[in-house]
Amino acid sequence: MQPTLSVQIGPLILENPVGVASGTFGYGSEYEALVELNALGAIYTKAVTLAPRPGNAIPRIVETPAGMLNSIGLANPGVEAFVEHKLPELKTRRAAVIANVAGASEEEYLAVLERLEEAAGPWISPPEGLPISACSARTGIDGYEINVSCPNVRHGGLAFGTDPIQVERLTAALRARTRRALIVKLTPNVADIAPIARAAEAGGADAVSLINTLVGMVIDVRRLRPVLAMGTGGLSGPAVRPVGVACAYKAARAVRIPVIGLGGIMCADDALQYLLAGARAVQVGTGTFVNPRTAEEVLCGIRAWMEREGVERVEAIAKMLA
Amino acid sequence: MQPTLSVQIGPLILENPVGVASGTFGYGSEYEALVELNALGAIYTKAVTLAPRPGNAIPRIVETPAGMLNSIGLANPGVEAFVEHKLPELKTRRAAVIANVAGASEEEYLAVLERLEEAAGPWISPPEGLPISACSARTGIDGYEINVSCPNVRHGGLAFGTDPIQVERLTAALRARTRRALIVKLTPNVADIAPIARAAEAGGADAVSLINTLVGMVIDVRRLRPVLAMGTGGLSGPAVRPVGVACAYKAARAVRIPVIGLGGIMCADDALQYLLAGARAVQVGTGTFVNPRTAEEVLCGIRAWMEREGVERVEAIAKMLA
Amino acid sequence: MEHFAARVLSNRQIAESWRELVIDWPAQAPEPGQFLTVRASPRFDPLLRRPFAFAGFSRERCEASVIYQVRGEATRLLADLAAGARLDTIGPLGRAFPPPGKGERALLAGGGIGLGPVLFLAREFARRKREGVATGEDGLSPALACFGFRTAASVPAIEWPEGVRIYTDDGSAGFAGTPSSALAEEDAGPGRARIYACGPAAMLAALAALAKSRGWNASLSAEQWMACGVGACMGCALERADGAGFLRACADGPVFERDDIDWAAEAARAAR
Amino acid sequence: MEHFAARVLSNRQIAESWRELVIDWPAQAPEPGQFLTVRASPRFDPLLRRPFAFAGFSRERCEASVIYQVRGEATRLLADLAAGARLDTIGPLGRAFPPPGKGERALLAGGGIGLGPVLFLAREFARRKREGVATGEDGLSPALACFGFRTAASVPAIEWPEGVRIYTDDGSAGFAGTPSSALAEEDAGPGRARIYACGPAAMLAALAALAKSRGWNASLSAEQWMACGVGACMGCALERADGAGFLRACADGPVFERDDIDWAAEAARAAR
Ligand SMILES: Cc1cc2nc3c(=O)[nH]c(=O)nc-3n(C[C@H](O)[C@H](O)[C@H](O)COP(=O)(O)OP(=O)(O)OC[C@H]3O[C@@H](n4cnc5c(N)ncnc54)[C@H](O)[C@@H]3O)c2cc1C
Ligand SMILES: Cc1cc2nc3c(=O)[nH]c(=O)nc-3n(C[C@H](O)[C@H](O)[C@H](O)COP(=O)(O)OP(=O)(O)OC[C@H]3O[C@@H](n4cnc5c(N)ncnc54)[C@H](O)[C@@H]3O)c2cc1C
Ligand SMILES: Cc1cc2nc3c(=O)[nH]c(=O)nc-3n(C[C@H](O)[C@H](O)[C@H](O)COP(=O)(O)O)c2cc1C
Ligand SMILES: Cc1cc2nc3c(=O)[nH]c(=O)nc-3n(C[C@H](O)[C@H](O)[C@H](O)COP(=O)(O)O)c2cc1C
Ligand code: FES
Ligand code: FES
Repeated sequence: MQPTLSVQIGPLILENPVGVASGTFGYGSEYEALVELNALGAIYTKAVTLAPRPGNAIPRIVETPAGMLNSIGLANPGVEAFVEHKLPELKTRRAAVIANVAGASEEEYLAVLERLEEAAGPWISPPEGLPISACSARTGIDGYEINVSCPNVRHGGLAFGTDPIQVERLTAALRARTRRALIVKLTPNVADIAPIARAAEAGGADAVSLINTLVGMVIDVRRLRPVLAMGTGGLSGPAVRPVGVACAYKAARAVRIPVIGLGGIMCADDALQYLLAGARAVQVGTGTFVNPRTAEEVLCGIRAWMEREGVERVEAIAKMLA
Repeated sequence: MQPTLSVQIGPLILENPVGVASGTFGYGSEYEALVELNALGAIYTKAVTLAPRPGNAIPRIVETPAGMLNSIGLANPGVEAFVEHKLPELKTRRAAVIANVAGASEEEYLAVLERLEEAAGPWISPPEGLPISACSARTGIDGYEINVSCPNVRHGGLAFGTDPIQVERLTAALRARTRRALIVKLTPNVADIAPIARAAEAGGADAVSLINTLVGMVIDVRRLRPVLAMGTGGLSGPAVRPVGVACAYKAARAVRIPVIGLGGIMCADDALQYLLAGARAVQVGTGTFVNPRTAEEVLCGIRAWMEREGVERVEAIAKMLA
Repeated sequence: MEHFAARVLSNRQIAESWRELVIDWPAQAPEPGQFLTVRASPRFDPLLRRPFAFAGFSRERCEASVIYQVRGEATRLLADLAAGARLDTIGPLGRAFPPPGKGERALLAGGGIGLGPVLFLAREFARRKREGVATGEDGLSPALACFGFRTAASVPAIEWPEGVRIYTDDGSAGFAGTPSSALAEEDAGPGRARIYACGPAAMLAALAALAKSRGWNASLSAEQWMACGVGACMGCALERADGAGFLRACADGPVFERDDIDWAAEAARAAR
Repeated sequence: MEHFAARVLSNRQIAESWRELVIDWPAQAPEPGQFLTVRASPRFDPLLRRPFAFAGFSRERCEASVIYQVRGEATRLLADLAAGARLDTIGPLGRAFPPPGKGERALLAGGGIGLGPVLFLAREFARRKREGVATGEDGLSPALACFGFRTAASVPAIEWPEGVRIYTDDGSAGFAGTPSSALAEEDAGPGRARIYACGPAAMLAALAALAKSRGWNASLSAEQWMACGVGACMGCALERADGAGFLRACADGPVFERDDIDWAAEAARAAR
């Protein structure tokens, strides 16, 4: 038996459930020498914002036990440069390309998405039931991941991501502007992720992805100041994996749309925890830094596990938890 | 110069800032053979509830990268057994004894506190300016830590801990019933800890302690079920330390009452991170499991750091961050 | 119980994925059934201390031994320790096997990871016999001491106490069969024998059932994940057979009596 | 750049808390200034890969070396590696030292943790001289190659390329003084020299200022914490001197030109 690995996210069928997380993989080419890009189910790009963002003051990263903090601050060249310099290359990818969109206001999110829609042109769906990789004409953008949850931007996304009303409104406004897959990326920095996931669903999202990073801080006790220039940063890596799995578990029971799980995935078993918790797909973030082949190894391991357990469709794993 | 290590928490002066966290140290005697109990600034007892609680179904613990999940479920013999079997021994301690109080409703919290007040008798304060350890007649309870944040009890404390209105009301009701130090223990499972800390302050708390555990989950991918019988558990240990420090930093800037910091403290530098973030005292939890001498070593290291940096009063560290 | 940096004296492989660790033991003498906990890494992954039963102790040389299986990261790190290395150790911990009552035959059964404590008990019987200290029915030795393994390759290359019987599932070494079946052939009357065992939950359940059906006592060593190892955290709980809550594997056990715990329920939980 | 399990060939102490690691290098040949990243632990604490500059490379034997200081946990784990062990390695990464321009004297200065890349450069000059490949002003060798250490005990016991000058702060070995002061005595005219340096931020700032005042070029290797090491995460940013945002130490550097970065500001940040 050859297990079926494809996963449907709204209009988009991913060839396999394993993607690489926004902000940890650049726009794909950075890891080209080390990673078989064609093996990836999806590439979630670094955040795209309306204006170019140089990013936060330095230092921006620090290691923590089994984790790291980052305060990159959505450093990116802005939507125009993205369209000009990154889009052409992204059209050549086999993996689904999901543009991660961020903004400081509803208008900004909308403007970025509109510009990307315009540049990528209309959504071309592959023949019914086939993964996007089977599509002969690729547009460079196969979906959007709306980052309403970045802890590293002042007056930024975080306010959105913790308020169900704002999440629903923003999602609905974006939904009205695209036929592409629309994924809302949620923050774990809330008392309960379920209402936020439901708000995204109500707004018309095709999926929710979670988790973004947890707010954290490291203080340099010799220099008497926070290590990161911005004070706090976002915690990622294996340390947060149990938090991510719990969030995926809750969200999967709160909504009918697919949940995409991430946070601390370092190996196939970690990814399987997310899938068993109810996620339909996963992303590898910090894991790529530690071992660039993590996503490939995760995919391999999921396939082997499915063969061993006699599971035919990867999407079925979401219902297997006792 | 001999640095001054004592710390004031409302009416209570702790001999030093290093305590052992609730649920990780039993009632003190369990670690007696391994830990110099007289070196501790405070012992926070295992939660005391109105009725005896056998605790949650098993398994109750599982290791995670640089952390652990627990779902002990506030296992404790109940307030009557506490009064009968634990209180006499607690009266003999040099360290401040802080009774950790939990309940499933406001009435339960109040009933536990009232029973403890009755059993311990009126608060006897030591001569002005002296730590509680200097008090000749000890009552066995020097303060209360109100656990409004345990993630492991269904219909339990978590609802309280995420709602400022309930936190203020509960705190005020408890405040009216005791002159002992009243500490409210907060959960990190919120979008913003500041309003909750302010609610505790408004209700009359003498301090807030934070963080309790983060909700997390580990799934056994061979047995297709969560490892913990209860599904989710509370994440503690070094993995959560950056989250705790960020919470302490925010809370210390939100309230004037002292903040007591905990979460992942494994060594003096970790504790100093909390103190620099604005905490006046710290607790060691999971660290004791890994190395029972952690609290002693933390105290030693804080003293050495103060001598090196020329800091006279440990309470002054809270203002030293650049 | 003491906490100290034990010196590793030897750490040799004794079967496939099984090793014997010998450390100096300048602390309180451990008894069979008791355990120690070690910190395998100075960092935090793996984080928690790991429990291991004592497999032997020499009073003359102040040396303790542990037999362990390399299973995951902590035991892999242990396997890397060379003689001379230091190991952060706490012990002795927990409840030991009680001595047999007057007129009770001691029936010992160890399997898999449960080898250590039962071996230690067999060694103690042997020592007492040598030294003429009365224990057991005849006051000197167990009636039976059986150790079960899958196959010849998994039988540890150690010095076995005299009289010990080795069983393998496939008969490739020692007797074919299991310690449980061997014990079932014992004919002691009610109250005339006590089973001492440690091993897979299914084996313990079988032995508890056997003991009950014959009216024997049984002192069985259970396993549970531990955080503190000293009775403070309630993490290592096991369900009481009488339904009145839980017992702590670390402080109330790891050795429990036949009726303390519902061994069949434990076995079902382990198999689930 | 490749990702592979390099074999450790040797890993010896060369000064107090300094070691030289030699690994097989079956991949693309590294150039001076480039670096590799290693994963020090198979577990997750420490988590991130660690960057180290190449200190040498033998094309004949396909061996690369790194000189490193034992500072924290990852380097402690590295220090434990014995010959024959495998080390998860990615490289070569980053921008190398550019060759000197026509008529430019090469002035090399290495200090502390910056020893490796400058040593590699000096070794390459020496090799080219041996092999008669033209580089540098005279086409064959640097005008100066200076390495600074605190004291004699911190001077690594390695084979130094011919002509290299050792400086110690206290004069206990080699010359008394610092590489910066040595370079300041050079009298090349504007555009007639290029400084190559790696070391403490203060030293780089001093050398950048020197180069500016003399009208020399300077190729300086900077340090910054790294997460990905390949240009994907924007974690290793350094401020551009022109205020137009940031440069990535891993992909735009680690070697930067004199005016790319405000070296004085970097030094101030490091000292803060
Ligand atoms: C009182 C007691 C005495 C023990 N004595 C011995 C002994 O003498 N020799 C020996 O080899 N082992 C013994 N063990 C088990 C030993 O503690 C574990 O094998 C060890 O902790 C595994 O650590 P690890 O990091 O290598 O593996 P992990 O990666 O932690 O675990 C590997 C596998 O073992 C399981 N496991 C780990 N710890 C436990 C546990 N406490 N209970 C049940 N399953 C567990 C895990 O679920 C996993 O499947 C004892 C355990 C207890 C509680
Ligand atoms: C491009 C590059 C090349 C390098 N080449 C070498 C080399 O050839 N030899 C060598 O010994 N070291 C080199 N380093 C530094 C080396 O990476 C660190 O010393 C190492 O990562 C420390 O890891 P650790 O876990 O032992 O210490 P940690 O516990 O991580 O750190 C110990 C101390 O070093 C500081 N530190 C750690 N990493 C960095 C960093 N990247 N930048 C600034 N400070 C840091 C920490 O703040 C801490 O004070 C290089 C760094 C970079 C970025
Ligand atoms: C360096 C870094 C940069 C990140 N940038 C972004 C970003 O631009 N947009 C976003 O939605 N998430 C961003 N994230 C969050 C990750 O996509 C991911 O949600 C998080 O790191 C948890 O997954 P992990 O533990 O696998 O890394 C970033 C994470 C890291 C570590
Ligand atoms: C096994 C265990 C039991 C706990 N029980 C309690 C409890 O009864 N009451 C409480 O307020 N916190 C309890 N906690 C939370 C700790 O007191 C502490 O807030 C948390 O573990 C974070 O600190 P740490 O990382 O130092 O362990 C418990 C934690 C653990 C690990
Ligand atoms: S392990 Fe903590 S009570 Fe047993
Ligand atoms: S370390 Fe990731 S961009 Fe340089």
